[in-house]
Amino acid sequence: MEKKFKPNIVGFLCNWCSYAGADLAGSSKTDVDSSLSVIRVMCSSRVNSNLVLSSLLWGSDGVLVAGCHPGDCHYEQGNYYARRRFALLKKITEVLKLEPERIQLSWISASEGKRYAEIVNKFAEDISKLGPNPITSNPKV
Amino acid sequence: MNNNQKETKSNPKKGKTLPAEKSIKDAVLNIFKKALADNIVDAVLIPAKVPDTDAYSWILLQDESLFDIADPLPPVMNVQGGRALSSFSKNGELDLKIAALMRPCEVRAAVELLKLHQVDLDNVTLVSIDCPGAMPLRDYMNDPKKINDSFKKISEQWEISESLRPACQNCHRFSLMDGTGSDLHIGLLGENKKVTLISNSSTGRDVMDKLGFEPKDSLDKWKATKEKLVKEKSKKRESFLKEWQEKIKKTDGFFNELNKCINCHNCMNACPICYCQQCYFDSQTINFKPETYLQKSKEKGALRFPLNTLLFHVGRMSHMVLSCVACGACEDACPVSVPVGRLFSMVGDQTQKEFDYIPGLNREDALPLQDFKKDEFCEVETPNECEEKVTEEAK
Amino acid sequence: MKNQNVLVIGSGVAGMEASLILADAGLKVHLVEKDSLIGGQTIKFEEVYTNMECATCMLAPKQQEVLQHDNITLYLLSEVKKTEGSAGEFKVQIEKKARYVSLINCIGCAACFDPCPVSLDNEFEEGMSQKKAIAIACPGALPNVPAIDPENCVRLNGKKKDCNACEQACGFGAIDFTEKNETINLEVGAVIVATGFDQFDVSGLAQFGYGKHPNVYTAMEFERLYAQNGPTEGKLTLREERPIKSAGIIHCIGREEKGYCSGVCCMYSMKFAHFIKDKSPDAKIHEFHTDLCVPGKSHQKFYEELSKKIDFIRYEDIEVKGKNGSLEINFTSNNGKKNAVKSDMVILSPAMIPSTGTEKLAKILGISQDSMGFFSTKDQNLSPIDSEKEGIFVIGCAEGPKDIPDSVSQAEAAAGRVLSLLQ
Amino acid sequence: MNKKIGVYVCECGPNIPERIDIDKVIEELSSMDEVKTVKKHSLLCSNDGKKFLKEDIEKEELSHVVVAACSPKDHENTFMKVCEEAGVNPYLFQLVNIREQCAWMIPDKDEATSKAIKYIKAGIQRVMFHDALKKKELEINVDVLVIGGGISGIEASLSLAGPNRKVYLVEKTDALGGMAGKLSRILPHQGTEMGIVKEKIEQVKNNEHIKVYTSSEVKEVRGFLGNFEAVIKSTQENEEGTEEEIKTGAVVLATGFDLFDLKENPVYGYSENENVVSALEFEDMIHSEKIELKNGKKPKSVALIHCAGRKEKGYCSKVCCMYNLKFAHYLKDNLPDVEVKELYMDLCLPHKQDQSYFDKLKDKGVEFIRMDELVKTKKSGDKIEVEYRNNDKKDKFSVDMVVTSPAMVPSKGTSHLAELMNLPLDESGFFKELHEMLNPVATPMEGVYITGCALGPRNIPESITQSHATSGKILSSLIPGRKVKPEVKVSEIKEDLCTGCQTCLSVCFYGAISYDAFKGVSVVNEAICRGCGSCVGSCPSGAIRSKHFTYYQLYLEVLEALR
Repeated sequence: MEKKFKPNIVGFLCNWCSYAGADLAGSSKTDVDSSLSVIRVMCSSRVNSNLVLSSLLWGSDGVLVAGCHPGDCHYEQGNYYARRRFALLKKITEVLKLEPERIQLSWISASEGKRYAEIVNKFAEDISKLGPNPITSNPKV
Repeated sequence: MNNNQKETKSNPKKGKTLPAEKSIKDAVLNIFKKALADNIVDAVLIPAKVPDTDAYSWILLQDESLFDIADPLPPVMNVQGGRALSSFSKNGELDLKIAALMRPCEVRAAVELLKLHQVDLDNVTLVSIDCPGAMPLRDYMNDPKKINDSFKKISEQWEISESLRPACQNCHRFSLMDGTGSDLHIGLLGENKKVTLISNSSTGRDVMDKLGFEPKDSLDKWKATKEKLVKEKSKKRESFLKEWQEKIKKTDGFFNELNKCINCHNCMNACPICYCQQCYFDSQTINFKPETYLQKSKEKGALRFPLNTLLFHVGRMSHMVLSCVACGACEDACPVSVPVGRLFSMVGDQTQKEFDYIPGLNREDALPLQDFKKDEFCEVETPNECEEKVTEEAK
Repeated sequence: MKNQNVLVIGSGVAGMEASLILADAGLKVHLVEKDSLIGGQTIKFEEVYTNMECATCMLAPKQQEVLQHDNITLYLLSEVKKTEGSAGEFKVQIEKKARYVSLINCIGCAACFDPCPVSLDNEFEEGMSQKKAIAIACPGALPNVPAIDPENCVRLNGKKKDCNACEQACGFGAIDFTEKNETINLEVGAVIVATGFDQFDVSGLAQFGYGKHPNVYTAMEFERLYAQNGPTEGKLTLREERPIKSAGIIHCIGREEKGYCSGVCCMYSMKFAHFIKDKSPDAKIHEFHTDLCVPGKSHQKFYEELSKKIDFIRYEDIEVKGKNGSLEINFTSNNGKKNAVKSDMVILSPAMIPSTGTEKLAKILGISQDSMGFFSTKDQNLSPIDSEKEGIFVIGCAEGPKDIPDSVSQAEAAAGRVLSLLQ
Repeated sequence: MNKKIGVYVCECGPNIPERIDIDKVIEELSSMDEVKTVKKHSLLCSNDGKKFLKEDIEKEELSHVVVAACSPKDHENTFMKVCEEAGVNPYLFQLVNIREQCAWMIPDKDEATSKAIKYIKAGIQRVMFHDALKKKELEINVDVLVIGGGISGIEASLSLAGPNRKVYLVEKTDALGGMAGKLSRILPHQGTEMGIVKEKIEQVKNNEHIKVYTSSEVKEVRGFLGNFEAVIKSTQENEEGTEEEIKTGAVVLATGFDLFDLKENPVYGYSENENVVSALEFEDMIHSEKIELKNGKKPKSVALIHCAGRKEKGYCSKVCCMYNLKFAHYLKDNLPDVEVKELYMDLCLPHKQDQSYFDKLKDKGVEFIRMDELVKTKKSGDKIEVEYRNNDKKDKFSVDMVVTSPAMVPSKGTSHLAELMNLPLDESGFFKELHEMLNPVATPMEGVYITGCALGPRNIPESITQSHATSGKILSSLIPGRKVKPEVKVSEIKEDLCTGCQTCLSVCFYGAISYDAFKGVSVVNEAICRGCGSCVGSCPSGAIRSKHFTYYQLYLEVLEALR
């Protein structure tokens, strides 16, 4: 690695809370690490293992799933299901040692622009420390 | 169903012991012959040896005379019983009373498929049987005679033999216990030259009454022997899990195991829980324009084909592993001997613990991903918000 | 009533709800707001009891709807000056103050704030932070367009006639110093009054030491202190930036003076305790209350949960003293015993009172106020939102203290009454 | 590729150029062969910006449009309208957020620029696979079914019924009026005589647009906003089984409450003391103007006990305090020398006029005693001994008569009805509102509304208000002659892939999905679906497609992100 490794992170944000939170981070001119690419979905419950795993196995170095805080879901219950699906995925990657720290679930509300920045920057930092996703750089896969 | 559930948890006190002078097989078959003769059931779903071949298969038997090809405990698990049951009962109600004789893992699969609306059990009496395990399909096909003999020996002595399928060597749910949602169970352990019929649900009790089998014989001996064997096999399972955790302690540990995979998806086709019409990972949704792949191979230096092997396995895992009954059908079906069954049941073990769920145990338990609590899994949230408690109590 | 126009006064949660329902029904809604932004008091809250939902997330979609709805005309910085006529044919005169910033051209980039030479207290933040003479109330305020405060802008108050710092900074020609106040005349069929509430002024009550001791806060100050988009960006500290180790929350401030229970203070006071516990779990918290008013399905459970973590004290009388840098709360509890606790912070939960201008508006609309100063209604029991004057409805806290759900219910009810009269 | 995509980059004045090298962006994108044209504009959302956009779309005869500008929250609708005016289906458009989530949060200009390019490319990839979604329009029925003939149901019916709107009012008992009909006076300040309720009942009966069904229940309700079908069944012995099927556009549940059974807890001494009466029984006494003990004598002392069942049920019923004050007033006014004690836990007087009503009582010499807990209520001679605990000390007194105020609990039919219509209940067994704060009378099922004590304890004014609220909701969503336009970005099932496992049914909060047993597949009712995609996330077969957020569209975004 000649120059500092810059990770490629995919972030699935729910339309109502987290995406709005990201907007607020922007409109209040908060610096946010550019390694994360935002993909907007209506609800975190739309994001299942298919989306997270594909992203991971097609080369992203980290995947963030963000939604409304528990109890705040615009669709009442979506994020509770999202959390269960994520918990399963997290466990699988743990057991198989597929670097579980590369996937993250966070709750970010529409008023938490600052929190959005903090979470993304921290995540990007952690991933940079981890280095590139071995799963994808590994010719065996 | 409600009392059914209670009973699967409680352990039955007494059973009905039946003589087996001629052979265990005979004694077992007699139960079903009687059930059919007395019109307690209209048909029996049971493994059978295809005449004039070495092949085994399932038959839905209505003609008594065919019982002689039936075999309650074949040396191999050619098709997972749950799958067999689903294949004819999934579309619409079954108005035929059926007794299905299956291995405990097959019964558990059937119960999971019930929750997934892939079987109809309303008219089905699930009968499980103490299972000595089964032999690897490939070994059997190579030398049926030899394998038959060694299986005979193994099943008589209940030996945890290296020549059994790995899934069976490590199986601690081979008999009636928490983890078997059957209505009736046939105990072979303990007494020799005897089989014991045990009711495990109101449906089961009902059938026993109709058969005129009053459960008054003690189960102590059966239980004692069973428990002993369970301990032994549980220990075996423990060490198997440890061993595999060792094997997969580095990131590439897992795909080293998968390297041989030729993406034939036999594992998925053999799996009783994989019930989809078409597997998501066979669908067009994950096929893209050539340039995408050229791009990728450029980035990585080389791109491996067939594509998405790892995605398929981990993805399939994320779809079914919470219902995995560790039957080993997948591994049996793998042409290149990927230890896929062991991998899946290892993951199954730990994920199911996470959700405090035992597949096939309780027909009333909701499937983990169809349910939620408001206040749970805070440990998977970042930042970890375990302190933040929702005031409403869990749903 | 044939006229399909409706005037809604006040754009708080009640005013917005009523406007949206009527607008969806195809009526033309004229929404008058005296402030430069919409959302009322609720948008000042970080979270609302009992489900602790984020108020901004909850309301932002509603605010956007109001701003984008074809059937809603919004008059910001505006007040009703005159009304005449009767149900079905009210003639209304509105005075709209100049904003000096174009709602159409401005895109809310905030480039104009820094250059502005004038700093002043931000009353939206209860004076706990500074803003410029051209500013938005808080991040995320909607519409996200600043307004110029003519009293303080040196250009407009004539102190520095040639100042055009903001104009310079604006890339959109959105600043217009020549904008004038205008008078708008409308004809509407019905009027919905949703002017909300204010907070009882606690500085009159010496025993609580508000104003004397910096760490005695009012409820609304605390709401902003906790808010992510507030002056401290949600960081809970005392004025001198010390973390909070102990806090006393005193209910029923001004209840005696006012002669009524505001119905919501108990709950939001408990919400505060929940907040503090949340941020600093080992903080020691006392809730000083008289009767606990926790009506509502989930409220008592919330209280029971909380009472495991903090102390509830039933007081008969109470006083806040400064004691070497910290505060001391002296109280007599209902068993007659005198006692005292030290506390870093004291939060006062004051009664809700009619919003300023209620009296003036009552005169303008020709409707009366009750003994407590809120707008009075025809029959407390059977037409709880009809004013004595046909065609004028009173909703939300303008009618009396109440919580968000009850305000929303009344808003929807007012819409219901109007639409029902129309069919 | 015969698609003609136009990309428009908005500078948003200085905001975007400051942080993003727009010319570089344009250069990069022009090289893509899917793209027909790339242009920039200083402010697309301005009037001349919109004009420019419309004209250029027409001039270039574009099939798809991508705008790179601000957050969709700001101007997605604006530009969708422009597309529509320019003859491009508004869903063949994608707004790429390069302001808030790019220019404004990435300080380094090169980084921001390449980020913007990524985002826009993703938008281009995505938009090519958008479907030209069309808004559907559904005919609606504007009539309303009101279940429950108490004050809430009556009020709702009266404000809903009109020349163009029929109301079907179903009451399970043989008379309208409900609980309120049993009360002597409505609170507060005893002003309102209950004659009013009778009047309202008359108004209902005389209203040609309201059809009343007494001694009837609703056996079945199916459908969605604007299109409900219900079966009303008579429960009268003589005409057993008479059923009527009706069609309506909305349903209002006003099923009221029942009272906590005082026999449940011996401390209230209800069953063993004939002179311990429930609040409702006391209301009857007031009605008949006979406040008497069982032995016919007038009581010399009466204890009014609040909060019966509050601890058991876990909530405060809100209204008991006030009607106990009403009782005290009545006693003092009618038996001047009677001694009255009020035994309460917390005085709950949440409405502005409540406290003055309470203050007046003090002048009449009513004794208020606070308790933490009622210990027992037992017979002693011909008196009743009441023992209670306050703080740590116990105390007791004796009176001739005890009036006990039981908590309000969900009415009997509630859970059955909830099951019938698959509506959620809260922990206490009352109906659950769609949103505790902002949607207090709505339910997950659009077109089904709830009012009054079916939602939990509340007083009459609040119930009436909520009834008007439900009519507000209904009158604004069901307008004669108007069609309803359901959300178009909804889920759809690919039948050939669906295996009928019904996982999607279990995760859909709105009950938008049903199972077609004949075909063996799930079916989405697009009129109910809100498009959250939870079902899509739950389907292992990938048999559910969320329009405008399909797997493929999202994957393309992912792939671009990973370039």
